[in-house]
Amino acid sequence: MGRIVVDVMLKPEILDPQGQAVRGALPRLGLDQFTDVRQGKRFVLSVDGEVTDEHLAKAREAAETLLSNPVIEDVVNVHELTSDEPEQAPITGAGA
Amino acid sequence: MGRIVVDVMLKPEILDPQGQAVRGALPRLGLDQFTDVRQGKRFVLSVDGEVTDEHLAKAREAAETLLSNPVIEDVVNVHELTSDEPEQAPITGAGA
Amino acid sequence: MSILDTVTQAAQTPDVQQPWADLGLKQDEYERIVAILGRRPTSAELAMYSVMWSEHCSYKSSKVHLKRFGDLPSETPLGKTLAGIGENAGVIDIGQGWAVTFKVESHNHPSYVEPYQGAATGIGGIVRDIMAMGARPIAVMDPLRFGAIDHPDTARVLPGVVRGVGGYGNSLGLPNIGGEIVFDECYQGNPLVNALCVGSLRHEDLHLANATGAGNKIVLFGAKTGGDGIGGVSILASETFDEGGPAKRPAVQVGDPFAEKVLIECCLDLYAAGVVEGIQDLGGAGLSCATSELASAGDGGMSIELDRVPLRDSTLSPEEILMSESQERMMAVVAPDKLDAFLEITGRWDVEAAVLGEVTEGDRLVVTWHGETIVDVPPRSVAHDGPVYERPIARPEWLDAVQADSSDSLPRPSDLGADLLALLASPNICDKSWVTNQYDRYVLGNTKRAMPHDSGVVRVDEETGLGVALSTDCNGRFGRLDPYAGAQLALAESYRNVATTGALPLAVTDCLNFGSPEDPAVMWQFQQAIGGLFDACLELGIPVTGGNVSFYNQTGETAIHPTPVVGVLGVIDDVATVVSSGFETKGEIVLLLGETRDELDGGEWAHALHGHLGGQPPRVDLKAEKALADFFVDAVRRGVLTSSHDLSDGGLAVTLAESAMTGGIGASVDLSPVLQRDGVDAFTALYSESTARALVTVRSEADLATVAGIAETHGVPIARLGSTDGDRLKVKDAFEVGLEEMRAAHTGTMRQYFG
Amino acid sequence: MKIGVVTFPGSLDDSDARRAVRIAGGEAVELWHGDADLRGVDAVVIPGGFSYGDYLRAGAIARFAPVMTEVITAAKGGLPVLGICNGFQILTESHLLPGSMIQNDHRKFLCQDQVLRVENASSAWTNGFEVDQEITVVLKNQDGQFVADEATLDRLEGEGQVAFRYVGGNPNGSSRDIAGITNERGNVVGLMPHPEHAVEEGFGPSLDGRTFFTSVLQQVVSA
Ligand SMILES: Nc1ncnc2c1ncn2[C@@H]1O[C@H](COP(=O)(O)OP(=O)(O)O)[C@@H](O)[C@H]1O
Ligand SMILES: [Mg+2]
Repeated sequence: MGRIVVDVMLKPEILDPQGQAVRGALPRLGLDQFTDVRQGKRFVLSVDGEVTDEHLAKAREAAETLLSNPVIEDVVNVHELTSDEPEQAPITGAGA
Repeated sequence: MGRIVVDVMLKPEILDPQGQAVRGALPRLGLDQFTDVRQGKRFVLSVDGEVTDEHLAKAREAAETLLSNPVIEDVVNVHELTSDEPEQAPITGAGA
Repeated sequence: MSILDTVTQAAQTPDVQQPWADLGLKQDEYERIVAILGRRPTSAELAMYSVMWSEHCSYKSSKVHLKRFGDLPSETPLGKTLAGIGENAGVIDIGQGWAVTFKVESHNHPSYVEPYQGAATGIGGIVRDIMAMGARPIAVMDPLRFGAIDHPDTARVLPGVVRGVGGYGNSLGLPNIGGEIVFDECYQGNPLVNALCVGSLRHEDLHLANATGAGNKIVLFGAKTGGDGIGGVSILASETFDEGGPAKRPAVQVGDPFAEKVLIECCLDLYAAGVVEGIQDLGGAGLSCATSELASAGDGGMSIELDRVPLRDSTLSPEEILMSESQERMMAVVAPDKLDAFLEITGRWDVEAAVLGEVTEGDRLVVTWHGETIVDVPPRSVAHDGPVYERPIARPEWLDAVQADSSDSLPRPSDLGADLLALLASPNICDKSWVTNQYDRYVLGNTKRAMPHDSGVVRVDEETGLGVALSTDCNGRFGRLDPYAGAQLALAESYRNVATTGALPLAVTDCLNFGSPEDPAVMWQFQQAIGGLFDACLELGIPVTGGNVSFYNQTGETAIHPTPVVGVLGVIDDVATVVSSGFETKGEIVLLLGETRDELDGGEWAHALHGHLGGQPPRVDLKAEKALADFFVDAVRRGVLTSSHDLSDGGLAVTLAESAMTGGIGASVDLSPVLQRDGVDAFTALYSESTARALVTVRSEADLATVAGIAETHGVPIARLGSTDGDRLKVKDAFEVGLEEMRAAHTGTMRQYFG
Repeated sequence: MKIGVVTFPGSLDDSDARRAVRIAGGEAVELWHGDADLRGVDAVVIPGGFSYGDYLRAGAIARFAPVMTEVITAAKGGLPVLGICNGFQILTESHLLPGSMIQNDHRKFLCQDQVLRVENASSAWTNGFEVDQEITVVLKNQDGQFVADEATLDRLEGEGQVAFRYVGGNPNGSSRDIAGITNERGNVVGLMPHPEHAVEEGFGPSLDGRTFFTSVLQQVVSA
């Protein structure tokens, strides 16, 4: 099974209340080195078998038509999720 | 200015209403090659100057304490956003 | 690097070409600005004038007509209005030291572009208007209109708008207590998203938008300013930028309801602490509007250091900062000795506040940017002395043909019950809980009545139960057949919806949604509608205290139906006395109030079952509406009614069905008293949309006698139809349908189209 | 008897919770998110709303407020704490209660009158009910789907920590129809529906919500 990642972020000029809320909370955890936070969406699309160029083209189409709202969002990324990315082994979340 | 990406996904065993809705809508757009869709969150944290290991460590801490809830989510990715990633030039959204 | 266009420079370079046309100004308007200033405007001044003199802000096409509302007596049946047209929202005395303020506004075009954010910021904007009067917002309503229910674009627009209204309103903790959802092809390219907010205050808390007292500080507080909603003004910015041009400016505003909720609580704390002299919300035209309106309503001038505005985007030019429509911001006038207390309160709520300048002795609005003067204008010339147009008016040629095409020729149904089921399932009458269940109607704990009742009722004072009832209504089809009558019918329905609760109707707000004012036929419709509203308010003795005009609702050459949405507010001494619109128990006596005539033109039966629109709308009878309202005030106060529901879309048949479904109890009725008295047939009795009618129930013969007495006092015709019982609606000699069958028809439609 | 009601930026049903406390005969005390001080209250209600906009995850940011540090310590010491809706979400984010909430399975905000079955009538906030009693309160939320891993769900059921279940259809996809739970000790209760909107004649679907508040007042008196 192959997987494709699509990342969508609010356009830089659009207000991001979500990112702002996170930005405001971080210093309370003693994390004050972050000057800005933006929050977007990450989609992982699965396909049967290997990821082909055709799959990627379709994913791009999905990204632009359904997964993002071009009035306020940009698709910043469409790429195959390769197994050497850390993704496969979550770096946290072992416990609960 | 440096930037760090944190990706958070719902744990595989947790139902993802948002992803399912996307999954259900794709075929209606003639996109039927995707067998599964999961939707997660992507955070972009900015720092002044270059991204250091210390920044990355703090970003990981933020990811694990605030940006994700280990009961339902996994942090799948914390990495510097390097300029050769497509991010810098949105692939859509020129107009609007 | 930007080159600053200062006042000095403007005086020295009179011949610089300025993009006034791109900013929507006409040549003569530009020349007037030059005449006012005695020189060419700076680019910042040009930006201010262009946006403040736009149709939206200056009401240049509607002003001459709207003026009429000012001629209405400014008294409500309870006394003087505390603030009227011209303020952010009208304020009405409701007794016991309490006042309420309410207003409806449109956010039509933004909601078509980006349904979620358009609707969300529509709610946000109207709530700030209410806050600006010194009130606590206590409820919202959302009159909405969409294209055909089965059009693919409706599937995009409606769910987004509803999520936006809910997403913003729910997050503010304001109950949604009513609204409308109307489908009609005429709104296909122009959905109407209107939003109403009502707030309450003690008389002494009334605040007005004026900047008085030289030396008082001008404080901007709330969200940071970004490049939102700048639109055409970016052209100016690009002129003043050397290289690279300005960053892209978003076409849509994005709302942050959390910021607004905090702003509400912060404002209320500021008012309670007595640290605010004057206050204004920031909405359309942003700082340009707030500064010029505050200064122009005040007694002096104002000076502003624009570089003190907290920015979200550091690349914004001064022109853009003046224009930005960033949401969730307010501007206050604060006495210097109260500034610390003011800032302490904003600090407690984590609300950013910046002192931008102060009220000055002079009579100029002066804006500086890094020490250089970029605006120096008489504030009134920006805020109030905009152009005024007497647009050409012409009665549309098509109207005679439309009025001649009555519904008389449509085939009458052989099965009256089948038509009821079809009507119950039709888009405009079907159950709207798919929408209204996405709205919080309980928050604040004062909601006595909300959906699906005729009006929303909220308690204002917990001690006494004093409260208000509100409804918004408009049938645009009636407006198309006759805009004068259409506006009166909208008012009559809203008035009646409020009256059925037993509330005394006090005041009107309106949102006049029309096509292009440059089309003489549209202007005629507009003038007619205003005339209709004016005459009706005069006769009913209630003032128009505020509202909004939305023009250019059209696709190509085709305008929407004239849609003057009318909101009526009534007061009720104790909300506990309000009864349900559903049947309460079995064995009660069912009564019809009012007279039925053969009036099906423009009604829901002709529309939904035959796609027909022609003829003359139902006759307006304001005396009868007033008599009905007086009846309800008495009857509800005396506690003799067990339910009440007005008759409107779909007539008696639909009202009976709704009361039965809401209450979960059927009824057996016999129409013969109505048929004999009013000389109509059963079909007409069931589906005619004659006005000034309502359905009520009473518990006993004794109560019936009381009710009959009250009806006689007020001259309201009354007919005994039958009684509540069982789980079917039985209309003698006409039809019988089960509650379940009706429910299935009624509740299936929205789910079928929207999931 | 003093019951504290916490106000965060974005709390919405705090005045309603205070009204419910008063109607039940208690004294309502306002607690401010920024103060690390419980002002000597005998119990705490964390009300509904959208604290900090709920933009990240419902309740995620509120958990780090100074007042929550105090609430967490006191709750571990046995102080009765009731989390309603957003309050429930804050309690799970604070790990005072297990599981978490995700978006409703239908992805819409849903406001409706909701029937619940009482499953635990011995906690600090439910001891005035009978087991299997059905009550009607108001449900209104966007992120109301309770989730937890199977082991946790089994444990909650096994230990009697499921306090309420939805009746008449699951409105949001919550695991095993769970509407509310308690901690092991029974002093901390969280539920998604809103009992504070069912306390006053004519302003809610029933008066069933009062029992939450009378329960805790009763318990505090007898403790
Ligand atoms: N967009 C909406 N928002 C909130 N409530 C709505 C909306 N649309 C309709 N409603 C409510 O649904 C009920 C039925 O609407 P409608 O049939 O138009 O009422 P009426 O004919 O009495 O004016 C009313 O309570 C109305 O307030
Ligand atoms: Mg009605």
